[in-house]
Amino acid sequence: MKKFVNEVDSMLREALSGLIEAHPQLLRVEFEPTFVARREGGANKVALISGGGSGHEPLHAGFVGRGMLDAACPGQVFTSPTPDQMLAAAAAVDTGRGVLFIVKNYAGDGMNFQMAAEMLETGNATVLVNDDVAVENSTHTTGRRGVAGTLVVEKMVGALAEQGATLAECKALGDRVNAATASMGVAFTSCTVPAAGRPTFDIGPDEIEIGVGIHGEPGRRRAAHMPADEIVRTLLDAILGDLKPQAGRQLLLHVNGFGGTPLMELYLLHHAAGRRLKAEGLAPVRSLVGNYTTSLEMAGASLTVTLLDDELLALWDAPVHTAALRW
Amino acid sequence: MKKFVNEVDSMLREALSGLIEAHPQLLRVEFEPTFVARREGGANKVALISGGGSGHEPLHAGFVGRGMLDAACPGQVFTSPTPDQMLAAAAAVDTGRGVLFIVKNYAGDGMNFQMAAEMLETGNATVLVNDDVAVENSTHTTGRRGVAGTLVVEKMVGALAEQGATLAECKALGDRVNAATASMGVAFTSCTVPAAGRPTFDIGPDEIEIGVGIHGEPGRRRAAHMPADEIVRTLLDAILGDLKPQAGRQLLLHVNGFGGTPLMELYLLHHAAGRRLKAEGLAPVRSLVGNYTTSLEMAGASLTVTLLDDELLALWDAPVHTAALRW
Amino acid sequence: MKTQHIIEAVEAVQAAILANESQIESLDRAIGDGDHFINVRRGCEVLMGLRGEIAPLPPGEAFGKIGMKLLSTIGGASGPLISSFFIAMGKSLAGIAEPDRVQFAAAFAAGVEAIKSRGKADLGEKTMLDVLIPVSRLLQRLAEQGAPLPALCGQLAAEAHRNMLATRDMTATKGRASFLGERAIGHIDPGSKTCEVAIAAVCDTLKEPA
Amino acid sequence: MKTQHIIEAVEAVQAAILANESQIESLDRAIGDGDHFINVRRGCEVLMGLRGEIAPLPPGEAFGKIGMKLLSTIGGASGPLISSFFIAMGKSLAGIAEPDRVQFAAAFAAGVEAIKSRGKADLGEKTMLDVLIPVSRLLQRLAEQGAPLPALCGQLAAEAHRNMLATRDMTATKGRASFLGERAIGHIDPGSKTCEVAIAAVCDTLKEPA
Ligand SMILES: Nc1ncnc2c1ncn2[C@@H]1O[C@H](COP(=O)(O)OP(=O)(O)O)[C@@H](O)[C@H]1O
Ligand SMILES: Nc1ncnc2c1ncn2[C@@H]1O[C@H](COP(=O)(O)OP(=O)(O)O)[C@@H](O)[C@H]1O
Ligand SMILES: [Mg+2]
Ligand SMILES: [Mg+2]
Ligand SMILES: [Mg+2]
Ligand SMILES: [Mg+2]
Repeated sequence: MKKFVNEVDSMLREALSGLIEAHPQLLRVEFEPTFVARREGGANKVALISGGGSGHEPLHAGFVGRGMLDAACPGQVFTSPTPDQMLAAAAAVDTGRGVLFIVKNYAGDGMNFQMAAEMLETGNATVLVNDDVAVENSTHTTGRRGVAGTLVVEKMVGALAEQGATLAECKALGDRVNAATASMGVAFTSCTVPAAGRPTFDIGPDEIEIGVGIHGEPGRRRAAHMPADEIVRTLLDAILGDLKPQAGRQLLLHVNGFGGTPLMELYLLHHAAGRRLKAEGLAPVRSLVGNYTTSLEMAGASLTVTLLDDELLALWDAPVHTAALRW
Repeated sequence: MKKFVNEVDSMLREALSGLIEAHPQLLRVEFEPTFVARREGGANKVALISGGGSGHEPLHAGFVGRGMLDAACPGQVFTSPTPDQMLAAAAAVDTGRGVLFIVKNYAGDGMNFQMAAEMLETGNATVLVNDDVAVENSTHTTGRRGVAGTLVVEKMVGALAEQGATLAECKALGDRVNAATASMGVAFTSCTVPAAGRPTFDIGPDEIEIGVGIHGEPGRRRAAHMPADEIVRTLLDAILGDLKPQAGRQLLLHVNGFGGTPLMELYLLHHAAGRRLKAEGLAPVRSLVGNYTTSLEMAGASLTVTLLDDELLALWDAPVHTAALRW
Repeated sequence: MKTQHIIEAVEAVQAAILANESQIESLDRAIGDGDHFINVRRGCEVLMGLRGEIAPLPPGEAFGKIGMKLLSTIGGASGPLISSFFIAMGKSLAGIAEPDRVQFAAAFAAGVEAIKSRGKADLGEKTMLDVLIPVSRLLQRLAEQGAPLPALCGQLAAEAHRNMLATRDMTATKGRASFLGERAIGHIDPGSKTCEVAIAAVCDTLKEPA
Repeated sequence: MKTQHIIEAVEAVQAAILANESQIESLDRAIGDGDHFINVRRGCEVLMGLRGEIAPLPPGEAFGKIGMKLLSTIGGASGPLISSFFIAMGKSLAGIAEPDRVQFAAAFAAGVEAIKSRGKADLGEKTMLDVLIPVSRLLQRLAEQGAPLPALCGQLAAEAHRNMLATRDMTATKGRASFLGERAIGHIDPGSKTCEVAIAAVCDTLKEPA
């Protein structure tokens, strides 16, 4: 395993220290328990807290700042954070208007955040993000995963919270954005969890994993490598099949790299996806292309589509100032 | 070779189309010959044009916009663009105040830009960036390469040009920033040029290349993998040996990923480098961490240090609005 | 039982988990995300450090402390589940200075119930519950029957082993393996393996004549 | 010579370059950035498309057009160099309807001079000049001596071959291999290989009885 690392056990702490040192005006970090929060708090607003296993950077700590999150709780690599982290973060950023947890739908994240919510004495609510259409949804199972669409939820709810909305309004918007958002991804390589020291899965030089998540877990099926346009068709068929947008509908198109795919290819995917969406009579009016919800150094990418209306468009366009997203 | 690609020959065109479609308010692209320019030109300022082989995204097209470049000329992957591209770009963005070419020092880039400069009928000057201290400098050789420090030159000269400075002032500042900037990188893996279809070099599971460039070319020497702190020491020894900063000097520290290294590791490197710089009595007061000057999907990173003074600090802090850099 | 037994069990479990590293680790790489072994090891390590602190406590309080410590240590899916188990055991044994086997079995069952409600899962979903539920039932039955300790331990370990193996043929409906659909078939659930290793290790410490 | 010879030479060079793909490509991967073969192939392809356009032109103009077309096609280090070579040849042959061998040799030498000044390079720097300079000198000598065509062609090809091989032992001071220092030793310069392949291919078309 070749990584920039001193001791595997201190990796997360060193990386978070580096993040904070690179953004001293913007962010602060606490350890024991670990969370990252805005340097300047204080605004009288609903506090947005997210978190999850590390290894998805810049998600979530890179999205802490004005117009987005108030705090992020990073767990060990691919391991949900623990409830004491959420409680400490909440104590640090709650202004009395309540706390909204934005949680990717995994067994571990769900349970850890839920235990924190149960222990928390102030008003709180939780938005569960489950945008990954590679997984079938069902109330009898863990259900769909939260993947790159989480960024869209965090951005839009972040903008609403900044405007002074109530906890109930933020929670309702989060659920609404989540319902309007669908994602699916494909991987070319596995990633290597530092503590494990070897790739999570083996994959041949001409194989791809379709319907992967963001933890190096295998996808829904393995296929032979195919042209970009065909990959895009596979992903968008599933996404549009889920969202069923009406003709003419305005969309946000987010091309997310998993970490090991060059930006050039992500832009190529954006071109292919945009062409396909337009051919379906849809209007991709906003775009985000880059490595935002990563899976360590995994090569691959996901497409995310969010159905827009005037409110969501305005919330997307609202100013944001975080380490990884700024406009 | 697993990449998101339809036809290798159309890759660059599709990627540039995707870039422009993702940033329709910001950028426009022309093909035959190929260049990317600001959507809104018009300001009465010196025109900054850069360019080089593709495969380093977001460099340079991602740095076109207010406060930075006016146009970028992308060549084929790792292949310098041709003079007709620079001439077309110059015709599009020259406002009569002259054109400054910002060129990374490679035989190919130097010659192609120089031929363009010779053919160009309006006033122009060239800044050659050669920040890579892995290569010894000499007037008898091609000399040092231009690598991640190019971003720093483009940002600072971009800010100065935006303020209405003359061509001569922009050229002088570019040379000054270049002289104050030093970089060095290390790679864990090779990259695969799409048209070649296989890795440029082979490397063992416990080997690293020290002193690599950004084209998948081998570095100065191969070494056994080592802890992050030791890598940082190797790189900073060379960088500080070149820049010889006085104690207390303010610095910009840029940790640049080559494409295949997770952000988490880049922040870890930033922490390690910052600690070392402070231990030397230096003051890293500005930071930039991320994949900015990449080498396709190569795993690895470079460190860049720029010695700051009040003018350079202000130019770095000046507003910038491009696809990849914005504040 | 005495708190000293808990400490011995912690030591035995830690050793057994380390001895099974490669299998536990590769199971979670195959149908999970590869961190389960590390999560469990982190839990074991912190419990080893806790031994001095829990030694003077009655078993119920010791379990409660173990649960709270694990809750802020393990993370992932296994963290809240394993913690809930110990916290519930602690509650069940509150005020009992030296619980007997029937009380212990009832506490174990309460722990398993806590996992079920925390994880919203039950038998047959390819999770650790596929080992814990049958083991808990058997434990209660044998404890009530007053089975001799060596026989009880042997049977529990066998029951854990059998049910751990049975997760191999299941598809998962809970946890990370549920994302894989049919592809999870053919792989043992990592959490079940961990529970089996832990149960077998504890049984081993008890089987020996004390 | 006539422009028809240039067209035949273009076709021969294109075929020869393609036939040597793997060697040229691997040389630039070893001590360069892996694009040299693609750059040269792109140049050949565009020249193949240019055949109709240059056919009616006198050789000087044909070379000029080739040079300008390559200048906006190849890119990289080899692009401006190869283009400069043809542009200079074109200038040297301007107004000459059917250049003789001495005029051609002088034009070739002018082309090589153009490369030297564009690339600020000379003999012994591990570049294409290490093939072109000796070949140009030999060509001038043989042309002035009025050597018969087959002998001239054979000797030029041999000279190109020998000097191409000689780049193997050099360190580079110009071009991308200069970044490698001592590590470039043991590898033939890709640009030299390309020139050798091209020269040998052209010589082959000429050796055959026309
Ligand atoms: N809802 C659940 N109920 C019971 N056990 C579960 C549940 N979800 C997951 N598990 C158990 O947790 C194990 C995985 O733990 P671990 O790898 O530590 O966490 P994660 O899946 O979050 O990476 C699974 O093998 C399974 O036995
Ligand atoms: N300054 C120079 N003078 C002459 N030839 C050069 C010079 N620099 C490079 N070359 C030649 O160019 C070749 C490399 O061409 P190519 O791979 O197409 O461009 P790049 O090096 O820009 O990728 C080298 O093998 C060498 O022969
Ligand atoms: Mg996990
Ligand atoms: Mg090149
Ligand atoms: Mg796991
Ligand atoms: Mg090359």
